[in-house]
Amino acid sequence: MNPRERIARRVARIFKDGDVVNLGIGLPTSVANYVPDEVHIVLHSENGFTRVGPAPEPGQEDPDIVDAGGMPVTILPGGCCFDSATSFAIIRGGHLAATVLGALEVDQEGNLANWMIPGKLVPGMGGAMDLVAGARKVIIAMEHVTKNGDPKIVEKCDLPLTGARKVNLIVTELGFMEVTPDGILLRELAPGVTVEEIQSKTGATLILPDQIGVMTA
Amino acid sequence: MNPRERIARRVARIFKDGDVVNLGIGLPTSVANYVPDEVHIVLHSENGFTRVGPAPEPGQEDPDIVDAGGMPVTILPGGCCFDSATSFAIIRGGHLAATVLGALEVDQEGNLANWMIPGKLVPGMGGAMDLVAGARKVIIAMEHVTKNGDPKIVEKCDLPLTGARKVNLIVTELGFMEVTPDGILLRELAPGVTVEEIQSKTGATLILPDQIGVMTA
Amino acid sequence: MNKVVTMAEALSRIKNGQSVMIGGFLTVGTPQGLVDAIVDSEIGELTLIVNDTAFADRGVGKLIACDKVKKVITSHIGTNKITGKKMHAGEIEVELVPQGSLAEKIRSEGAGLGGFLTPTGVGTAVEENKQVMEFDGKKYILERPMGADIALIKAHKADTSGNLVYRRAARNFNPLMAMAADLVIVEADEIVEAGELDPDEVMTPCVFVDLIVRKESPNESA
Amino acid sequence: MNKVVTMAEALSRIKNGQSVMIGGFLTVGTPQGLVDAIVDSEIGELTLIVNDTAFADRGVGKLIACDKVKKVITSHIGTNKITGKKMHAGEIEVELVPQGSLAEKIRSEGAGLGGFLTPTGVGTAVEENKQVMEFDGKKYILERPMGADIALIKAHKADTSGNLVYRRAARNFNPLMAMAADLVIVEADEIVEAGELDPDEVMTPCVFVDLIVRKESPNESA
Repeated sequence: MNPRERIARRVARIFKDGDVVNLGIGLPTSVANYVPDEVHIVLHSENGFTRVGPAPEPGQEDPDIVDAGGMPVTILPGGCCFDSATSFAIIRGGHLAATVLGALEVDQEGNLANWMIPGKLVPGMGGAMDLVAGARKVIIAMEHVTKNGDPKIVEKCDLPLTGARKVNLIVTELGFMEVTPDGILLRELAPGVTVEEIQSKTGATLILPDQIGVMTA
Repeated sequence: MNPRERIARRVARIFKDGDVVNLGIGLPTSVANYVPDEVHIVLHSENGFTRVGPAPEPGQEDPDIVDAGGMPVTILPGGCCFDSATSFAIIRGGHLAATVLGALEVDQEGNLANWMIPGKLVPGMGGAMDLVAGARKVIIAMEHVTKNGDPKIVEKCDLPLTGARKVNLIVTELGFMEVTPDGILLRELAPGVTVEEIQSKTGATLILPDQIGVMTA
Repeated sequence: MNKVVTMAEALSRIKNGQSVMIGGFLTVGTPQGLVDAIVDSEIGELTLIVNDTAFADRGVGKLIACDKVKKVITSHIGTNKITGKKMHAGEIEVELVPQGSLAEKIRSEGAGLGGFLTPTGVGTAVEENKQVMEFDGKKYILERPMGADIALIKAHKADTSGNLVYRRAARNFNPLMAMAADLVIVEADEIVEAGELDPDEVMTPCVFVDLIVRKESPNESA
Repeated sequence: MNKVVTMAEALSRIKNGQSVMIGGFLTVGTPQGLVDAIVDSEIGELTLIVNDTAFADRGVGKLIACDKVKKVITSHIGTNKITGKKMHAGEIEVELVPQGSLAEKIRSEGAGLGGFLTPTGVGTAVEENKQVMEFDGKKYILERPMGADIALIKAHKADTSGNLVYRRAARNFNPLMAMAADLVIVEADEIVEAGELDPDEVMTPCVFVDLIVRKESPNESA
């Protein structure tokens, strides 16, 4: 299984039946493919509708129904549309059980940086700052290290923050971690990954519980 | 012509074609009956719709279509419905050309009192404070004196205010007045009314222009 | 997820002493079945958040007439003589809020805001004990958000997942209150299956709604 | 009052150097006919207020690519490489605002509020030079309202008096911007007579709308 699928599959098992969830662009979007059949979540798209469905059959695209990344999607039965103020009222008002986002950096205090690299890449925050501020649970889904092999989980973020002390869970291809008041707790390790390996690729000291679970896919 | 009809008829001639207008309960509501045929105004009802129409034929009442006083009305073609937040966004956001309200007291600074008499009558402000704060023009339509013959136009309001320095025009059965930075300017007198009479029934000194018009009905 | 329950189930979720927002303007858009069920219940000591207190024998006013309410936050009590009487007798606390500020305070809670600045009430008793801020020579009162334990909502149509449609002037405070309470209970004239409402027709998204009861027809309640 | 005008009439009301809000999310819900008319006009030096700068060759992004814009206030520029290039070259000023705060700032202007308190951006660069207030241990940024000289709106249906209906995700910022500009110009797929829309179907009340142009079909524009 490729790393990104492993991450998406683990995130997909976090949700409870009835949860309203917003998935960020990229890897987080793929989480929707792996939600267990018995768990019915309501996917919220910040550009203005609920119950995001799968991509339509080729030729069946509706130009007015795309996700926040501009990709053609569908609206499932029971979905509805709203303006951007209502969409962000849902986000900011605590009506989302969870949001899943990628990260450039996340640190042991739960700080998140994912919207700009000064002098290099400034795409803008889009809806990310609102999602981080408003969702009841902030889940980071990302590959554990950068393309250069540098840790993305650090003691203290260097990059400009998207939100301060808001991250709850971090899922990478190596493990499943929880941000606690004391630091980052390693709850599960992916099969074949050792504590030494994940720690060596992490910029913050991981807290090790008595029992570390297996991060099944 | 009775005094209230004279007042309503004069107020009705203030509006321009296309004006969006909110009329208060009571005498102000009757203004709608006298708007000239060539002037098309859009009546806003703060309980949530535009293009308030006349009362329906007996037996044709729709229980969901009443004005802000609870009286059965109709919605004219081109009308639409909205929630209370949008309704007051229209009011507060300067989207009303005018509001017409009654008064307990109005003073020469343009202060208005019309929502309570301490220890006696406390109906509440309803939407009046928002209307006074938000409408581009605040028009007071009322009988010139109280039932006891006391002036309602005064130097300084005694009663708790609905809005501070917001009144633009005052129309009574005796005359048509404008609140200016210098005080209340008498622009028109009703037929047969003298300056002496209106001044004697007014608690503030009226400013007299060179030419005082006739307040035709 | 089917959110439709019986009136008894819905009622069992409302507790003594809770704060309850109820939609409606006078009697239009009031979930009268839910109100009447509370009237007939043991529930009391409520803090009511309503646009107005309607009439002593109709609308939310019945709750005040039958002593279910210790405090009411509202914009207007003039149509219900019993509210004024009880207020003057010290039997009920009344907090008056301008209608637009009340609507916006409720929306503000639902939208996760910490409050808003409004010109409404500047220079009046409404600004007492509140922060006033000035920008570009214009003064604003800082109004804080207002939520509740329970919201009782009247919809024209609901689907089983909680999407709502209102009708004409019965919309009023309902969509706002549906955003601002911990538990949102809807009384609907008509309940349809999820998917039967067009996505553009829905006025309150299902994400705000917890429970739905069907309005009883006069026949059923007899 | 019939608000329908020609594209030329609408365009004549937009002046050099004005601030212009344009609805749309990427290209969905963008009034592309109005955007293209500005691209082909002498109008320039605009301050643009948009959710995102779309693409260099589609959506509002064309205005940036063809040098019509001196400043853009937006939440995201990542899809339009030219925006970033011009920003780094100092040819365009970019002000980034969180998407929810941008929506709420525009609504705030339209609703006559002086601003609002939001938790979004607390502890980030967004709070620089802004007032931060704390209530019950939670911090909020005071965001001020944002209006514009002109709003360009895309509707699915309009009636001749200016009531608007949007479709699916093409709603986005359109209803908010329609409240917040001195002059509101709508491009509609379809225009019907006043009275043909059901009062409950309307999403933007006519009171916000000044002018309506009909979207040209590919045939007509050829």
